[in-house]
Amino acid sequence: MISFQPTEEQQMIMDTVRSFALEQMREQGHEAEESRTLSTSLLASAKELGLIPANIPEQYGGFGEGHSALTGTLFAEELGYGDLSAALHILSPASVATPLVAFGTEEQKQTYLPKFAEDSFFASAALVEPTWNFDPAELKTTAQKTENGYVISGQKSHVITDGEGEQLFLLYARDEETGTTQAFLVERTAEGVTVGERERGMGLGALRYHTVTFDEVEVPAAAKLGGDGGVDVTKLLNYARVGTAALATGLAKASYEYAQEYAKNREAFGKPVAQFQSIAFMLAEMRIAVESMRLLTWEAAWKLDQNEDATQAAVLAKQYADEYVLQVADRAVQILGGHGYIREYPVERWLREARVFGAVEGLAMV
Amino acid sequence: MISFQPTEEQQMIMDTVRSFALEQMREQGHEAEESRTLSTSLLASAKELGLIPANIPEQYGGFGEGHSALTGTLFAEELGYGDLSAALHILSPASVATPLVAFGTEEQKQTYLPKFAEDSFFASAALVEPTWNFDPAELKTTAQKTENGYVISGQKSHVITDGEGEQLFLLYARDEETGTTQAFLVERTAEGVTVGERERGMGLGALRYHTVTFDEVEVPAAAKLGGDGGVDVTKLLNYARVGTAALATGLAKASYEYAQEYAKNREAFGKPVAQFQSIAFMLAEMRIAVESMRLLTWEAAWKLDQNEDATQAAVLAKQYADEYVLQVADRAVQILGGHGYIREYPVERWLREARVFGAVEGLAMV
Amino acid sequence: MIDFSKPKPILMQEQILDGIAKQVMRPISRKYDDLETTHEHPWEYTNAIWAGMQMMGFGGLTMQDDNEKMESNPKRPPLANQIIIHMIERLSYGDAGIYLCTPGGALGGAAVAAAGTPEQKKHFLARFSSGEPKWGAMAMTEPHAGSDTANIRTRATLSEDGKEWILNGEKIFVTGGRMAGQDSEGFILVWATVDPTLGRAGMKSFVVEANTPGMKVTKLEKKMGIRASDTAAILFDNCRIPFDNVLGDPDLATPEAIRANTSKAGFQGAMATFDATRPAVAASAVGIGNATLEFLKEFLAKQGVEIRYGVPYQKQSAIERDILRMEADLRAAWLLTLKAAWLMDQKLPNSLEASMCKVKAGEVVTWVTQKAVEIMGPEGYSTKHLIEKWMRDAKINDIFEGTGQVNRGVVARLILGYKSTELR
Amino acid sequence: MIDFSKPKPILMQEQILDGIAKQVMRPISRKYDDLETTHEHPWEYTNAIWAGMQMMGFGGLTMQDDNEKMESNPKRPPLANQIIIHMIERLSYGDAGIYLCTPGGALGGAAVAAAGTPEQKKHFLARFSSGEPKWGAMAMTEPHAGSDTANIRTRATLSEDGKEWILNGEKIFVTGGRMAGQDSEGFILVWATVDPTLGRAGMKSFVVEANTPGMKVTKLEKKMGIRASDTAAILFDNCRIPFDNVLGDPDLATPEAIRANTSKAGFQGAMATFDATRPAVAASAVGIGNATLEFLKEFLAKQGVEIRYGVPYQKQSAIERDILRMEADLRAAWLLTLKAAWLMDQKLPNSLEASMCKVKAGEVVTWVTQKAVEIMGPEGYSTKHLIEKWMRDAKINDIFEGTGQVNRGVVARLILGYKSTELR
Repeated sequence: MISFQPTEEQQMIMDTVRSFALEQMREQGHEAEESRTLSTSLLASAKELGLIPANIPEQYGGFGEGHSALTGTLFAEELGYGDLSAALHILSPASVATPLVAFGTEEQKQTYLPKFAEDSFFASAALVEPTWNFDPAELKTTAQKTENGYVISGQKSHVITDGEGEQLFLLYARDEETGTTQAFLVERTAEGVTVGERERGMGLGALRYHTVTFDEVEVPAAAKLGGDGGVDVTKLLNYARVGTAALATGLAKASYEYAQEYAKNREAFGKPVAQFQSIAFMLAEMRIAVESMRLLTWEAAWKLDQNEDATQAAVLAKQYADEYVLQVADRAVQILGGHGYIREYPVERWLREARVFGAVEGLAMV
Repeated sequence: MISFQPTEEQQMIMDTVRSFALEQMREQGHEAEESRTLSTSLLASAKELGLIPANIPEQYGGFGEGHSALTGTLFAEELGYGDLSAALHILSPASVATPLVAFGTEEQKQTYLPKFAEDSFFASAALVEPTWNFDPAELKTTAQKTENGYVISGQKSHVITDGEGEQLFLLYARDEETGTTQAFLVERTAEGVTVGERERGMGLGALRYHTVTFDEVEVPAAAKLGGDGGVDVTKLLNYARVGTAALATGLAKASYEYAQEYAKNREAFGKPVAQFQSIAFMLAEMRIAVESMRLLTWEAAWKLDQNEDATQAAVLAKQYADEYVLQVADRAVQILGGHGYIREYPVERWLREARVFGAVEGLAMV
Repeated sequence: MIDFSKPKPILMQEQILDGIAKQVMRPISRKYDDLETTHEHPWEYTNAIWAGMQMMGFGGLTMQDDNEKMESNPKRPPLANQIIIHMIERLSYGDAGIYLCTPGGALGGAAVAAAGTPEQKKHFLARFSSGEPKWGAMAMTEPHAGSDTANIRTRATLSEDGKEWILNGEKIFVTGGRMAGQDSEGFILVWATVDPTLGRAGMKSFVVEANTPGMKVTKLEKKMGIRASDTAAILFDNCRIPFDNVLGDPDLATPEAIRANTSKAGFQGAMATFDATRPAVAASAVGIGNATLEFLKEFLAKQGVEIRYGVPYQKQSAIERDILRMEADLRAAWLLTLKAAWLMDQKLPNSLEASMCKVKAGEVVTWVTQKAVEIMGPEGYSTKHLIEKWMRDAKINDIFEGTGQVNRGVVARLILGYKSTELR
Repeated sequence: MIDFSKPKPILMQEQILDGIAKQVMRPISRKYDDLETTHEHPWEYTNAIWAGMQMMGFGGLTMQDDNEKMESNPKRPPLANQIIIHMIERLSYGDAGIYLCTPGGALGGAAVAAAGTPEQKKHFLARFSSGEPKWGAMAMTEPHAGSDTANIRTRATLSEDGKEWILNGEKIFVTGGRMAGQDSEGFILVWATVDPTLGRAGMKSFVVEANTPGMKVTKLEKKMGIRASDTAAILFDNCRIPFDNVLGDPDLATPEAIRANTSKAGFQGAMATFDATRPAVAASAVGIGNATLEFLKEFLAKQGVEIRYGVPYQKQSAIERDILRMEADLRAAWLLTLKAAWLMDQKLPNSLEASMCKVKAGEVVTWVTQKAVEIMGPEGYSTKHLIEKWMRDAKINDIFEGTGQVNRGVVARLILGYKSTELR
């Protein structure tokens, strides 16, 4: 039966995360960007939201009834609505936990999933490679099968870290044996792993992400996620697609709402600028964009949860979100005019952040 | 020295053709479309404009000082501003005359150019092929060299005719000997030439154009335009590009002007609809589009006249015109609202015609 | 729970309609497009859909009416509007011009269902479910009042004995006006003012039975597309109709009663109608878009052109990129439409969503069909395929039931909380 | 005769400027972008361009001023505005933020040239051609008056003895305000009202010499892009300037004289300034776009990606299609800009063309740079190339000197023949 009504539980999650987004994430966004540091107290409170434990079954230390991509997108939209740098950091462990829950062997689940409840534990995906036309289906990082396991070599970029501490990577590489993309659990401390300098981009100044080199890193056979069967990387990429599309929806919504409030309060020629069609119609289109980004994302996530083939829906939701988040953020700047170009107002930062969606694949997963 | 000022002579041509366009072409546009017949008196008067003789040197029966693509685009814009079906018919002989002047052997010029002054003479290019992804660089029509000349086989579409009468085709085919696209002068009466049924499209109802089959048509070696050297087909395609871009500019200008007049006179909510930003800003953008289409076309034509490499400029002008003529015509319909959808008003026809530019290459040449 | 699975009644309906679309409508698409000058009625279709509708258990395409029927059965969830938009999508996928010839109340019926009294609904709508096919239509636009509906000049005056309304005025762009007003035992719902000095409050809607003396179809427009459907100009020259034929309580419709009441119920009736009809137009737009995209993809597949999903932009072809955009945009338009219909079925406010889906769908189908012609090149422009027709049919969806601009205005006023005096 | 060949002076200038752009500006682009917090002046560039300008024979980037110099030589055709826009294009191709640090009168100089008396031009503009580098700036925007320039609150009152104007008010978004008002012997051209009851007629512009007591730079904005250039907030607190420093005949600038005259010359002066400055902004936008496109194409060539011209859409890659659109759009923006400048050199009206090129160039450079980042993917987003910076620099061109919306309004009013009371 068709319905656009979240469950009560989902609604509660959305309300909680939205408050967190508005009261805590939004608050620190500007300062975090300028100082290139996320507030540690913010990250600590974020753990209390329980996003990741909610997706981990009880027997592995979580309290979840199972993973739902749809619930994940509801969560991610609110985080994106708060602050994108913080959102990506907060979601980072999910891009290891979700594949573990979906494809991990019993042993892998027992070994790793309980760690996600530990305060000092951090995990992230090592998926993106530093090439302009990055294609997850054709990775340059390779995993060679050896007698005892695999030897992995390659370079990854956009790997999120939590500072200098220990960390678990879910490293994607081309499995030379099967010719498919597979995922491997690799500790930051493993020999051959070098975390390079922190990367910088046009936006996401507060997010700590690095180029990481894997130089003939030896891992045991048990490090291959899903054991012999491996993972269905298409499904994992779809989780990433709906997750980032949801983040984009949140960012677009933030931009739209901010511009709308500004336009209602800013006067020109004797009336609020929102009373001019050129501004009002832009706002109408921004609203339509946000609403449709969300619906496409929901439908793709729902298909994933139904175990239907969701690739087409997820790809379309992602491409649509990539395009419209940029358009909405750009128009928000335009509506603020000169003030939109000034860093005191958040919209210029949101425009810089909005561009990351079309430029870098696979930054987050739900 | 940079200048945007046509010469006095060019200005005179523009004024003359514009009057003809407004007073005669525009007048019969609707009726011609509905009856699928161009007014014969219109076509007769068009000859008096002297477009083609102006490009033919005196010794070959014309009165021109030589061919100028730039002057041609000025001419074509005004024709497109009048009525596109009529414009394409009127320009049709130019797509044979221009290549003859540019590349014809002395003999070819002497044989054919004087005919263009004859009232009953008609000529057209046979370039387009009935394939969805038509590419002039990869023609399917072939010309095989024989002892005495060539045997040509293939099918062409969008070949303009003047009824059932005699007609000269400039037939483009892949010269199997050299692997390049070459042009051949073929009479309609030649054996193996079959003019098929008149074609129909979304627009251009008044224009008579056909699929023409060439079934092992034997032509003498002298039929190959330019003799052994052949033609520089790139240059000819560039003439076609600037010519059609100019036609598109004219059509866009007609749509823009019509919508502007309508918007100034149509009232809603107590004032002309042009006083609403949503309409006024569309008109502003339409004006900018028309102006920039024209400038890109001028520059490409100017480069052609300078014998500079004009391919990039011509391709860009054409692609830009293809896109914007459609946008401008679509917005004209939108501005007229319900009336824009009714055939009594010309804008719906212009929208149907506007789409031909992006869909069919090489319909006209200057 | 957020859920995108189609309910059974819709799945069942879809099978039947898909068959009618492909086997009945498509084969006659070109014929009735060409036959515009004679405006012959597409009986092949009408007979087939009329039979199909009886089979599916609801006769006549009249929106809210069916919801109420359904509600009488508590076991059935409220789906009428969702069913209707699915129906419209599929029939428009068949042929958008012929779809507009579907028997039923159409906009006229929707208006009665939205603003009529229970007796009026029963009295005027029953005809659409049985007997011979009949049509309803709505007459709102006038030569000098397009989007400015508050400026309607058609006048309704009471007869001296107070027993009849007398209509005088001219209406244009009445979709299906000839079918409803002349060729069947249908009716035309006419918007008129009972007193021009009352502005919007004076606006009322009147049911004029087919072939009522004084009502005359004066012209059938020749259009860019949707040519199978008639678009009529209708003249009302001292056209007399019963007092009870004004929608709502007739005693509240007199100028005196309106002055005493100062309600805007009349005009708000029109607005409520839009909440149902705008998603309907959006659904039709999506149907045309889906037909186009399906045809295009099959065409490309035959040419050996593959459309891949999940390939980075840097490796896509221009066509792939565009097709993906077309698909996403169309799907977005559809989901917005679905939500607007779902809200209505839930009896939740949906004016914002109704205008949002209309804006999106009208714009999307326009560009999708225009792009499809471009992709197919000379084949797209030719009348040998239907793509060129679909481009012509598509454009009306960005125009009728409020242009894209009018609906952007509605969306803007609703999100900004402005009255039309503050933002126009 | 329609002609697109660049005149010799422009060709000569281009060689020098291209060298400065590539060898002087590009190597310091990132440095001064990062150094925003300290607002250190890019002397490497200033010294080089200052020398270059002396070499090219015109000192200081002050628009119409140079045209008049040229006119004094009858053998030279009027080219000043064309030269200037070519200069701005090339320097912005180097670095748009650093370009804004070019010594000269800038907008302040342009305003003096457009609205000053011959004596004022001589008096105020001479400084820019010799000695140490100096800067001019224009202060128009206020915290509560952005595009609504007629609503300026900064007040100019006459001193009791009538010998001085006393300015009070606050200006924001003064491009180069610190360089002009504090760091060099330049000036700031300040728009103020001599009597708020007079509306636009009461608006006048005043030359305030650098470091005049009562004028204070209160804040330097941190911006998305063009960070090398300072954007100042300036407070005028009983700032006294000589009576003759009001542009135009000072005797006509008093409230009494204005009332007697009821001319709008003051505000029209501002509008005339825009005729020169909007093409200047458009040229800067095109420069950024050209830098982006050149870099992108070189980058793609290194990756083995070919951009072909003349291939049908059906055979193009997504990137090819986009690059061709970027090129066409940029070229269109440039030709519109060139025409606006050419008209001005011909002393023909160009307000329409000035706003048209501004609309087009502002929009084009925004999308071209945004698209370039997308095409280059992770490399585009990274600070290791300048592409991401160019996207940040680009956006201001759709905002300052009238946003895209303001300029669409200007175009619309001009083509429709409406006054601003009829269309706003």
